Amino acid sequence: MTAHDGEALEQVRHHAQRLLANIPSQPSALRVRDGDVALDLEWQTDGNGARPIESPAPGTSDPPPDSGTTAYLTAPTVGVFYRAPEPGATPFVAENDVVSVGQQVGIVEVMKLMVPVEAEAAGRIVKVLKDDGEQVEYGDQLFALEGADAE
Amino acid sequence: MTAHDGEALEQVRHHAQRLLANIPSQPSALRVRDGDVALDLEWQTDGNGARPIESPAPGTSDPPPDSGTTAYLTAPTVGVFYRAPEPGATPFVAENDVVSVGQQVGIVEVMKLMVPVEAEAAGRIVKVLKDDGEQVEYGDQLFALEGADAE
Amino acid sequence: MRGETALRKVLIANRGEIAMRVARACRELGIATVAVYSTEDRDSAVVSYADEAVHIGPAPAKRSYLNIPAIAEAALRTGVDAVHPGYGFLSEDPDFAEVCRDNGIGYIGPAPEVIARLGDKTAARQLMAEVGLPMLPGSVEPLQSVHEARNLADEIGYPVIIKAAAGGGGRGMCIVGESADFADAYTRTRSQAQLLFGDPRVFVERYLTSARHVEVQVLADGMGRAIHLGERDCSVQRRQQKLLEESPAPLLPPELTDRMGAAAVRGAVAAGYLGAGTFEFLLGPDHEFYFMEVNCRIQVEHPVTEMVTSVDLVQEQLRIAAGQPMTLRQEDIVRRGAAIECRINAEDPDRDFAPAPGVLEEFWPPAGPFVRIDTHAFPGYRIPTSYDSLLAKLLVWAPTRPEALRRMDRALAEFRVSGPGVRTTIGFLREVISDPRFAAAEHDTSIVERLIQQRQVKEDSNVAAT
Amino acid sequence: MRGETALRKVLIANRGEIAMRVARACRELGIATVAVYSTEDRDSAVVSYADEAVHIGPAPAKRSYLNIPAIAEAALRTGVDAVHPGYGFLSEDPDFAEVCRDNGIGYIGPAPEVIARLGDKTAARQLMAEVGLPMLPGSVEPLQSVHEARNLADEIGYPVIIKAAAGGGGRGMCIVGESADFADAYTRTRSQAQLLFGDPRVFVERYLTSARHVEVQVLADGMGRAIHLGERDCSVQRRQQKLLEESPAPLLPPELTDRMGAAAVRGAVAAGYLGAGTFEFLLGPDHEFYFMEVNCRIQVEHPVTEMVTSVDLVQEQLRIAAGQPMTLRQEDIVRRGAAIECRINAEDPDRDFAPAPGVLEEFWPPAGPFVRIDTHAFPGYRIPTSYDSLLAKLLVWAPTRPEALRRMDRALAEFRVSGPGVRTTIGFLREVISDPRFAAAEHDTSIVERLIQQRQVKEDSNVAAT
Repeated sequence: MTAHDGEALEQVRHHAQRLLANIPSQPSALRVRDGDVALDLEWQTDGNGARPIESPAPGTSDPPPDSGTTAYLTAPTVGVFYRAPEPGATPFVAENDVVSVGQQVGIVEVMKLMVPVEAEAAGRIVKVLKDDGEQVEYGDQLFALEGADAE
Repeated sequence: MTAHDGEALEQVRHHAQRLLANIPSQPSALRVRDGDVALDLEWQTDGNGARPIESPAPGTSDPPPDSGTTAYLTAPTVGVFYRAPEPGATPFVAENDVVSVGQQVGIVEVMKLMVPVEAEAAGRIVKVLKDDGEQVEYGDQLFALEGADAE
Repeated sequence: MRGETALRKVLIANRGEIAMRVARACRELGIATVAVYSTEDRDSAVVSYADEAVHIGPAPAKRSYLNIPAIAEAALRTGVDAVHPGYGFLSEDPDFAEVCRDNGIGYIGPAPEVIARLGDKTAARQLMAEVGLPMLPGSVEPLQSVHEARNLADEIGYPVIIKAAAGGGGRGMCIVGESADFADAYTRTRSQAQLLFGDPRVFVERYLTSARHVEVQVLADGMGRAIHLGERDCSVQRRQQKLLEESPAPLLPPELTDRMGAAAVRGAVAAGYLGAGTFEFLLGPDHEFYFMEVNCRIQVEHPVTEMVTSVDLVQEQLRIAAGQPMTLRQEDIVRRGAAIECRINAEDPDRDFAPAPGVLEEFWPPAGPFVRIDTHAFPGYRIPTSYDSLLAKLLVWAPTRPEALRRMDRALAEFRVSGPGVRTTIGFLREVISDPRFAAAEHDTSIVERLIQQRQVKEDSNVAAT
Repeated sequence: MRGETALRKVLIANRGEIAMRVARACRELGIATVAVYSTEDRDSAVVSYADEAVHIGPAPAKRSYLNIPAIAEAALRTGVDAVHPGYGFLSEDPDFAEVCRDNGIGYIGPAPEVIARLGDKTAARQLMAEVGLPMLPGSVEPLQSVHEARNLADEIGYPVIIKAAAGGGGRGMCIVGESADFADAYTRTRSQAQLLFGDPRVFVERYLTSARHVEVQVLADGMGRAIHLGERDCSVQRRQQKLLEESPAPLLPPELTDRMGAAAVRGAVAAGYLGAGTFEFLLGPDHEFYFMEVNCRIQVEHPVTEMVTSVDLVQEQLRIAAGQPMTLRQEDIVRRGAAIECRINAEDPDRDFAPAPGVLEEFWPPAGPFVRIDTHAFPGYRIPTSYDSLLAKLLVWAPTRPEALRRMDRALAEFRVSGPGVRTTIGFLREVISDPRFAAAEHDTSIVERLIQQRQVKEDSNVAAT
């Protein structure tokens, strides 16, 4: 148990506090571990539950936005991307829709967990980049957004 | 006998011809070998014998000349540098002397072989850089020369 | 994973040098590989080395290398036969092993029940005590009250150590020097255990003041066959972090290490162990040894054993996981010479071993006879800040320990690592191996603290002198 | 060098990877080192690695690494106890060994008389025939006339080979297929021998059309003790240049290699050999072996033997040269598993293996389990044009030859070398080890020519297709 012990308990606590401060909805469970440093948070994933908002990853393997005003909504986990709450239903969003921060725009299913995709930025959807049912990896671009941040 | 055999006989011959073309005095012996590539030339080392003039080494560990007109006469071999033909005798050259190409300016003794140091360039000696009896390595600067090449 | 006769494709649920180690073993066995990586590791060596790579999450390990659903999803999507957990991260998490099993993904390691049982200090102690492994005097069952606990401690004699049943890696433990201090320490350790592990159970045992950390490598095929591959001495530690490991453990009579090996094999069979595992023992100055815990994974220091036994432990893991019966027998294990491993960490020994990462402008490991390097770093590599600071493992082999120490010193001296902000443990490790008490193998687990104090004394006197 | 019990300082009269190899062995034994270097090697690895360095001459080897007075002067000036000649250059020059002896400088190798005798093919053949080493049917004494020579050739049966007595390394030899061609070839080989070696003597022997090159490593302490360390198969050659070596020689019965080893030991004792040496044999398809020559030096491929025997041959050279009696006995030499060496040369296999030097922008050798690298190169190194093109030796070990081949393939695939104009043999070596006949060990010394022809055929058909 000695290989990955570099981070001390203080750090874990500190991270827990920071993480909690950034989470809009109250988790249903919080567990701090120290064996190889874990920090578990759980939510009721009833489809409406929030998921933790992470600050955008410092960089992904995808190309940077090609224009100053284009942003991307990305996959919050590896999994299968769904545009609608269930087969045959109306997609959460379509091209030209205007989305606001926190609005659900899709689902990524990972090991039967339905992880909602929520807009991390507001704007108008100019392109849907992944099809319904398509496999995605973490950070894959799902929607291209044009800035409506000022509204 | 396979490690260093890359150079073929033709190359050895070619080098021998080039070398001979650059040597002012006829050697007393020439031997071409091929086992690990050798090319022996011998001269009568009676103090007046010539030694092969090599084109200047492509670079040495010494700093480059600090002025455009300063050249250096360097040691033709590792050994002990002598400024005079024998102990107590007048040095071959002194500061402010003007030397011509091929003129003997010193001796380097290596394993009891007396290798004459001959000027590879003409000019006026502005500084003697090694003392009589000092140990030198190949390429060490012995004399600084200021250009009298035009004469 | 049982019943198969070969693995065709393996997912490596790890990063760093061990991910490269597993990928190399797979390639040598003709097994295709899938790397998983966090955003911070997207330019890592294993991502380009593996046949496929899946981006499983952002830099924080919780959302990538500890993210069970993401890794399981990657494994199912890429159609691997099995997952190699490496060390650290999910390597001893029974939940992960169980998720793999439930989804028909092979797990390269023991069954989840075995991991769970051996991961519980109390359960492991009970099991090992039953098959006769020597225990430090103390409680086998968790203690029920402070009264019971202090009576036991008084009986054992001080110093004693109070340990969390769910603990590990040096956390959740407390050394008590005398009876008067016991009650406070007991209450404090229980609260800490509850906070750290969600489990307040503790037990008490004799504390050895001058002990060595000696562990035994085992391989078991889950069909009742288990062998040991000798011991490793890991006494050079700083705050439970190993810095240097070696095999054989110096100055131990073969009769003793044989007994330790036999004890480990007995324990492995009793636990129904499968794969590569390690039995950790504490060894007193009187050469009595005591069971500590079982590590249900390949360890950082496994190459030390590979160099003295010539057995490729990761290949053996893969063969066993493929359900192949183990062909190695105990009598095939011939141990020759001495091997030492130094962990080259990106840490600053002058600043309390604080991580000192950065971009490696220069990274040129040593080479030549009887030297081995395991690393994921390369010139231009940016050391990530989210994970541990292990940069490379440097190993040497020689016929004898003194020769191995000289070889290690020449190899450490060859190692060139530099970059803005980058500091390493290379210089400190050279101090360790040139320490007279270490060279004479008279050291114990206090060696690193002693050397750090010597450095500080030297520094202070240098400051005073100027 | 006899009578001393330890060396304090050694001059390394060589360059490249072997200079690094010797410097490492010295450092491990606590021996100070002196490097000598030509102008072209002034930024070489060994110059900064050694404790001292002497600039002995310009780039051409004749005036630097073959310059006996300059090297002797450097040795005397720096006060070394002995000189290590490495391989190539002055390593088998009896004059150099004699100059060392005359000046009280130890020479790490046999006495000059032994080097001279074994370097003369005729003298060596005579000596080895006397102690019962098997010879190819042919002349032991040099031939006196074309008449005598042709009679002998007719008697032996064609094809025969005419060899210069003073020759070596594939120069000064000629294969004759039938009697009618003999006289011309005889006259031509004599003239060539005179030109190349200053010695027109030639002899004639049977030419084996499908032979393997198998050599035996010996160590002798000059006090009558000699041992062998098994054989190496060096059949993968291109124009007498070895590209890949391995031990054991595949598919040979141990009884045969034992006999070859015993023959080499007998020869070493008869010659009064001292230090590390190699007996080269040709091995026919019928498993009959024939003495070829003795190499009076450490060889490029010595690490192959080090990996299967765990003996450090360069350290043994240094111990023997220090006059220490050899403690290794024949029964201590236990050979385990299989080792392979690949020579990574800066050559272009697509242009007839022409040297392809340049500056190494990228140079990242493989690592991990059971891999060894010996190299003088590093990122940013400028490959000199004056010397051979050996850039690195890559070795692997595994329990069996098929496993070693797979490991070598993964290691070759990891090796990253690039720079403007730089080409290497890495890709070609991967073709060699994946060749079905090589993998089945059914190859002989013609393997490289066959693979080159296959490449050309493939290229031609590619060109035709486009």
